Amino acid sequence: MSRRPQSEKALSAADAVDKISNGDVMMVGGFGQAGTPLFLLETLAETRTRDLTVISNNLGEQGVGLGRLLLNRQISRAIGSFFTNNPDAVKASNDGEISVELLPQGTLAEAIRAGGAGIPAFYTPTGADTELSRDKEVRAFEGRNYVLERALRADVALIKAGRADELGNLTYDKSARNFNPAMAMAASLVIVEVSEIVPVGHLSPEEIVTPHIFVDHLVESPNADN
Amino acid sequence: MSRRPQSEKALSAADAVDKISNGDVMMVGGFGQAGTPLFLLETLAETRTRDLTVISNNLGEQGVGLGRLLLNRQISRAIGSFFTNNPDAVKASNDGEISVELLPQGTLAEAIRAGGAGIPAFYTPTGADTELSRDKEVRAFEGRNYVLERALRADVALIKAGRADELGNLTYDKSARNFNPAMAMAASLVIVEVSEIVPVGHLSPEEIVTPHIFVDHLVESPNADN
Amino acid sequence: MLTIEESRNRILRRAYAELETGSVVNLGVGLPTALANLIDEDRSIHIHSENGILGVGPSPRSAEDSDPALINAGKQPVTLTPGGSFFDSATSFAMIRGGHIDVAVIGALQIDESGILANWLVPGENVLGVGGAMDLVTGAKRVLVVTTHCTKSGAPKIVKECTYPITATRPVDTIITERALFRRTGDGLQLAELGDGFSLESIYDSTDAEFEVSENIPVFA
Amino acid sequence: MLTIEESRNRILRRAYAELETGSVVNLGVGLPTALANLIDEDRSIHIHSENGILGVGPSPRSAEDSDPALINAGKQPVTLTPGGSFFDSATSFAMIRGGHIDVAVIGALQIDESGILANWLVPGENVLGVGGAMDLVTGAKRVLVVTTHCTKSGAPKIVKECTYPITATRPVDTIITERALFRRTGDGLQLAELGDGFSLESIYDSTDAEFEVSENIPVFA
Repeated sequence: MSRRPQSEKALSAADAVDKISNGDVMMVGGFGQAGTPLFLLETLAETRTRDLTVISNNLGEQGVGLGRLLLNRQISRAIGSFFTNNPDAVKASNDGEISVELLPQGTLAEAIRAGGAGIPAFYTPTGADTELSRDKEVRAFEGRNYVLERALRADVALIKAGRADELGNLTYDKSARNFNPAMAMAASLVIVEVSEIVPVGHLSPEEIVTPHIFVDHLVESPNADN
Repeated sequence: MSRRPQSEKALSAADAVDKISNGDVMMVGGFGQAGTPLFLLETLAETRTRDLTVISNNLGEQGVGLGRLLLNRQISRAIGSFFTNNPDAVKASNDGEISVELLPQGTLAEAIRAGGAGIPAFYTPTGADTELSRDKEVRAFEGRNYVLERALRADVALIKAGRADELGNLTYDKSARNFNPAMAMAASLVIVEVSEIVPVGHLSPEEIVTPHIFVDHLVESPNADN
Repeated sequence: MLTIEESRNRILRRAYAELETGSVVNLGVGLPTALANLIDEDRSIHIHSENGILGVGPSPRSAEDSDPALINAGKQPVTLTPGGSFFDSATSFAMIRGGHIDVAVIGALQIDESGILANWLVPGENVLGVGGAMDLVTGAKRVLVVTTHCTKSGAPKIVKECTYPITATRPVDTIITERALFRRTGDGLQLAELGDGFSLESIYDSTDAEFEVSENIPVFA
Repeated sequence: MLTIEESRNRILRRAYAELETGSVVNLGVGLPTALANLIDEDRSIHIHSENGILGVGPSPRSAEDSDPALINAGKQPVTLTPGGSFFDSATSFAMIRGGHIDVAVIGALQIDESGILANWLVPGENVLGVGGAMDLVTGAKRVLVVTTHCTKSGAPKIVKECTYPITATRPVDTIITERALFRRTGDGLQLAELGDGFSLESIYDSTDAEFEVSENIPVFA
């Protein structure tokens, strides 16, 4: 007889997003819709939570995911790498409704990793002597210029994993991994949308990508294959 | 019928260590003996290769692994975190036969990762305002002091993995993973001692820890369970 | 005149021939991603996608075969080749920035005569993103630009000096258009091949940059 | 007088009682690693080992059960608890430095009266290593020192000022010896508990550091 897995970290989506406060800095995992916690974002869009600073590679698509929060005017600031694919984001930026900070995608990923790894700042060759980093400190090492980039951290991260065990250990599904593991380490509160919660021991110690110590809450997605 | 896996990267231990030159900077994976490429090191100890700068957490144990290279006087410089457990290393350092640079273990690991990740330097709180970093640059961010640490790279890395597929994708065995994945990314030439080479497709895309692009040569260990 | 489709196919075929067997290649969003469908398995070219895939295979045969968790950097469904693997974004860009990608194939808005690329922002247009372009041009061992020779309005893309914001201070190595192939030699560009049907004169007319011309000029079709 | 074994066991028992259920604990090399054998499964305390393990279990029952690929930071064979996992050294120290470890239990050579620890180098002795101590003391949310009250020659380890090189500028939070438990309060140390059989007077005699004394002083055995 198999029992239904029960996790102390399991929460309804509504209870989970209730932990997000006005003005929070919020990381959101995903690249396009792969690995994006759409169920959590749709639930957050039903709340009155506002003035969020979002750190995410994209700002969703029109009316979907972060795109819906944007239309709801729940977002006041966004840090990411590629928002062009959401015309609403471009318009909101042009109209001054949101302030935007663009980072090269690799710098975004590394800054999030640094935030979780206790590294306050690092040097990267990417963007050196380009317009994108014109206000940033530049330093030469062995004759090559590098940009000083600061780590990113957040009050809360909404991420999407594949399977979780009851302790909160996570695996990911193919390219839906993307920004999720690094964000799980870089936020004070980590809420994870998962396809399935399995008993402890069902995930091999070698296949766990995000150990449970990074995970605060698990929310099962209603879409089995999402 | 199963065929015997054949990899274009497979090499004998002797041919593999023949690629190491006098004066090379050489990373060596492992923590204690777990994840240490002992077969490669024993083979290297049979050569006349000398004047090596070794980057490794430990300097082997007395007469074993790097400890044997040390007794052979093949090592002139060592960068690592904990050499105390090899009395020969302490003696060689006291006698001026090797020069030693000690780093906190986390700084060693992060510096190797940075070397592979194109990050020339990073700041860490570890060691700030202690004797170990007294000659290093210190900088305050938000009122806390951090040490500027430079990335580490090597001419060659000797690492130990669990299974490899024919392309050179690698998995690791339990805590034998340690420094090996980061070193695989931080050296110009990467030689891997493996327990077994399996056909392509036998490793799941999710369980591969080191993708094949980091691996130059595979050497099968004669000890099946080593 | 070539149709847009014919131009694209010619550029992709020529770019494909530039890739060495066994090499690790990142395909930029847009025209470059279509290269994945040309790869002959026997050549074992390994396609890297910056969202965390090594071993991108061709597009799935049908919509039912496509997996929303398996997309390329252009967010299109792809497949995985045998021996492929997945990793997170931080690791993926460690590969790129750390010099582990042999070739980045990437699009262009402008390339100047020293090989400097601008490909992320047209001032005044509604662009709010840079993506992975800066990391790729900075970090790949070799940068191969694939682009139409001129803009839609007929203006040269290969110019004396970029007027758009540059992507990196590191110059590109090879430029392939439907009309010509340029290689960077020293500080400048050298016209090395001509697209079938285009004269050297027509390249001078449609190119603002100064360039040298190699002694032999093969033609590609 | 307690034997060395009795002292060690007392220190470990008291340290174990300091750990909160559900917490993530790193055990330093030496005395602290023995704590792993005390953990009651029901308390679900998660032991982290900096060489890349979360979920370190007790020592294997026999030599045959031990796996050379499964060792702790002291290079002793260990087991893995259900739900445990493995990761590389860079990730392991990202956990430590990034503040994801609740408690570091660590040994000491000296602790000064502001809680600053020295535990890696005795000048003049043949020590050639620092290991993970600096990262742990710098990064863990709480640092708990376990140590005999005095050196083998009877000299106090809790001193006015460290004469050995310090491990970090971040002071420790709790010190447990066989004779006393100190907590850091503000800038100084407070004696909070006494080991059974030791008087307050005896602590003054064997401690060079100034310290406050709490109003109630429970005794631990």
